[in-house]
Amino acid sequence: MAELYHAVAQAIRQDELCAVVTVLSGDEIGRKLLVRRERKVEGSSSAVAAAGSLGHTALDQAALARAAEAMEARRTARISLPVEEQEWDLLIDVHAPQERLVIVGAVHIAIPLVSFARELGLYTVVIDARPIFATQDRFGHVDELIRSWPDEALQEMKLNESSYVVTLTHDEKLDTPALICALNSPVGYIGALGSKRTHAKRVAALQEAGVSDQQISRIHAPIGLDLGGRSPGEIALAIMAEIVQVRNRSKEAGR
Amino acid sequence: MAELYHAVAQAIRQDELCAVVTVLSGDEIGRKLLVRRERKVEGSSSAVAAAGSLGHTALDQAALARAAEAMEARRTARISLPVEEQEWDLLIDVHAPQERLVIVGAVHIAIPLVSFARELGLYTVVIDARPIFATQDRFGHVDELIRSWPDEALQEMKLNESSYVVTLTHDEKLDTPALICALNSPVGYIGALGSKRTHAKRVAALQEAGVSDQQISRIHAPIGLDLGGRSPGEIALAIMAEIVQVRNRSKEAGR
Amino acid sequence: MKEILAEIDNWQQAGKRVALATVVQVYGSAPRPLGAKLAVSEDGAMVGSVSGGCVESATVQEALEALEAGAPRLVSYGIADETAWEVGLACGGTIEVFIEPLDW
Amino acid sequence: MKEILAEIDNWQQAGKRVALATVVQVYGSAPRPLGAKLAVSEDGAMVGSVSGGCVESATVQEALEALEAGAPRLVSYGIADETAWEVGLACGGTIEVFIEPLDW
Repeated sequence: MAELYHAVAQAIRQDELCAVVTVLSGDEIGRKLLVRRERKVEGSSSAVAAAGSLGHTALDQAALARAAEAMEARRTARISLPVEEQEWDLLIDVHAPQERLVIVGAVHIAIPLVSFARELGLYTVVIDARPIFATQDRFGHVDELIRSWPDEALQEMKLNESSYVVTLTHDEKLDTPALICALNSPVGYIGALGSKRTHAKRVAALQEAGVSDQQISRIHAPIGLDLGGRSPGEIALAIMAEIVQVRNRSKEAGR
Repeated sequence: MAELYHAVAQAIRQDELCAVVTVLSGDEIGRKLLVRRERKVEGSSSAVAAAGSLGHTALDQAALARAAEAMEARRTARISLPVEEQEWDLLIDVHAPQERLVIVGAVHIAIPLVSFARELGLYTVVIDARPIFATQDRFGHVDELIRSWPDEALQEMKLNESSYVVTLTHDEKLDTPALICALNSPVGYIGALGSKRTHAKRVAALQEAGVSDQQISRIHAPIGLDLGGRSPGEIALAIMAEIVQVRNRSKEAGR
Repeated sequence: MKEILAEIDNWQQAGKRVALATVVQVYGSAPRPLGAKLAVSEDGAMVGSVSGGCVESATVQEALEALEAGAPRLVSYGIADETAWEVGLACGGTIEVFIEPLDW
Repeated sequence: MKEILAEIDNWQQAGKRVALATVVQVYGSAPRPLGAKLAVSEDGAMVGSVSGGCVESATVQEALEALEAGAPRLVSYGIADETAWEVGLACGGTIEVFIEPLDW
C-alpha cells in the first residue's frame, strides 16, 4: 500500500515525464497503472509499465500504448478503451516536467520575453553576471534571477528536454560558453541572438572548441520566427513563437 | 507663429499618420517641415509636404522622400542627408496612430491575448454582450471592456489601418456581423477563430450577405501562425505573432 | 501535482488519511484543466484546486465521504447559471471529478 | 506625443511659453526611444519624459535656458557609471536631446 503513490511522487519530484492510468468506473474502479520511460543506450526511449495494474493483462498493454502517445503529446486525456468486449473508462494523467525558459543575458529583450513565457506557464530564469543588467527593478517578474557567469549557472541547473535556452548577451565571451553548456545537455530548444555574420563567427568559435557540426545545427540562429520587427517586444515575441513551434513539432514527432 | 504646431497637434489628435522633419544643427537649426498623406481617389495615398520648410527647396524635396519612407515603416529616424554639398542633420519624427487590438468575444483565449498585445504596446479593447464573459475579474488588464453587441460597438469605433480586429466568440450570430463591420473599414488585420469547416460556413454566410470574395480574402482563417498548440495561451501567441507579421509586411510593402 | 506533494507528505507523516480529487472531464472551458488536483486530509484541510473556487467545498465533502467508505467515486458538477459564474467558475459548463482515498 | 498635448494646451492657454525636448539619438539601449518627448513650461513644470528619470532635471534647466535664449539647442547626456544606472536610466549609454522653444 502507498507504494504506487510513492513511485509517482518520486518521478514527479525528479522532473521525470510519466503517466498514471486510472480506471474511473465499473468493477475495477480506482485501479492504476504507472507508466514511465526507459532510456535506451542509443538515446531514444520507450514507455514501460512500471508499477500497478488495471486488472487485466490485455487492458494493461492497450493502456500502455495509449499512455505512451499521451506522454509524447504531454497531454492528459480521458479515453474510452475497448478491450475484451468491454469499454474501459480511463484517465491517462500525464505528469510532464515543468517547462523552463533559461535566458542568458538580462538585456532589454529579456524583459518582454519573461512576460510572454510566464503568460504561457513556463518557469523563467534569467542569468547575467553584470549587476547593472540583472536588477530586481528590471526583472521583478522573473521566477529566478541568477547573478553569476552563464556557463557556471547552467552547469548547476539540471537542464532537461523541457528546458529551453536562449542567449541574448550580444557578447561572444558570455554567449559561447553558455551555448557549449546547453549543447552538452538534452534541452528542447537552443536559440542565439545575433545576425548571420555574428552567427558565422560563433559557429567558427564553437568548431574550434571541438563542438560537432551536428550539435551546432541544434542552435536556432538567427533566432525567432520571421515576424519582421526590430523592437525588443517584437523580437521577444518572435523568439517565444519559435520556442512554442519547435516544442510542439517535437511533441508531434515523438521525442 | 504656432501654426505648424497646431497642424501637427491636430493630425496627432485625429490619429493621422504624419511626420515632422527638423533640422538639428547648423544655420537652419530648428526649421521644420510637416509631412502628411494625401489620400487619392483609388484608395492609395502619397506623402506631401503640408506645411513649413527646411529653408531650401531641394532639401525639402529630399527630406519629403525620406519622410515618406519613415512613415511607411512607422519609424522615427535621425538621418544625415547630403543636399547641395552639405550634410543636413535631420530628425524625421514619425507620429503614428496608436495601434489597437479589438477582440470580439471575451472568451478564455482573449485573456492571454490581451496580455501579449499590451506587452507589445497596443491599446486593447474587448467586446462581448454576455455579462458572464465580459467580467472585470477576467479582464482587469484590458484597456477597454465594452459590454454590447460587437457589430454595434465596432460601428461606433473609428477603425483605421492601425486597428486589428479578431473574432473569437465561437458563435456565428456574433462573429459574422462583426466581420462585416470590420471588412467595411480599412483595418490592418482581420482574423477569425474556427476550423476550416467553420470558416467555409462563414464564407457562405458572408457571400450571402453580399460581401465580395476579394473582401472575404482579407480574413485570416484559420487564425494565427501554425505554432501547433491547442491551449488558450498557445492560440493567443499564434494570433499575436500573425498580427505582428502581417503588420510588418504591410509596412515593408508600403500601404 | 508537484505543488501539492509536500502538503500530502505532511499529512501522511502526521498519520492522517488523505483523499485525492482529480478533474477528469471538462465540458466548456473550465478554469482548471484536465488532471487538476485537490488533496483533502481526513480533518478537512485542503491543498490544490479543481475549479475557480465554487465546487471546492462540495468536493471536500465528497472526499471525506470517500475516505469513510474507503472507495473511489466519480462526481459531476454542473455549473450553468450566472450565479455560479460569479462565484468563480469562470467559464461555465460541467466538470467531472474523480475522488479517491490515497491508499495506493 | 499625444499624451502631452493636453497639458501643453493648458499652459499655452494660460499664456505660458513652452519648450519641447525630443530624444534624437540613442546609443546603447535607453529606456525611452527616439522621438520621446518632454515638454516644459516657463515656470518649470514638466510633462512626458526623455529618460527613466535621471536626465529630466538637467533637461528642464536646458529647456528654460532655451526659452530665455529663444533658440533651439542640441544636448548630449552621457550615462556611463553604475550610479547613473541605479538612478533609473536602465540601460546606460548616451542620449542626445533636441530642445526648442515651441514657437513654430
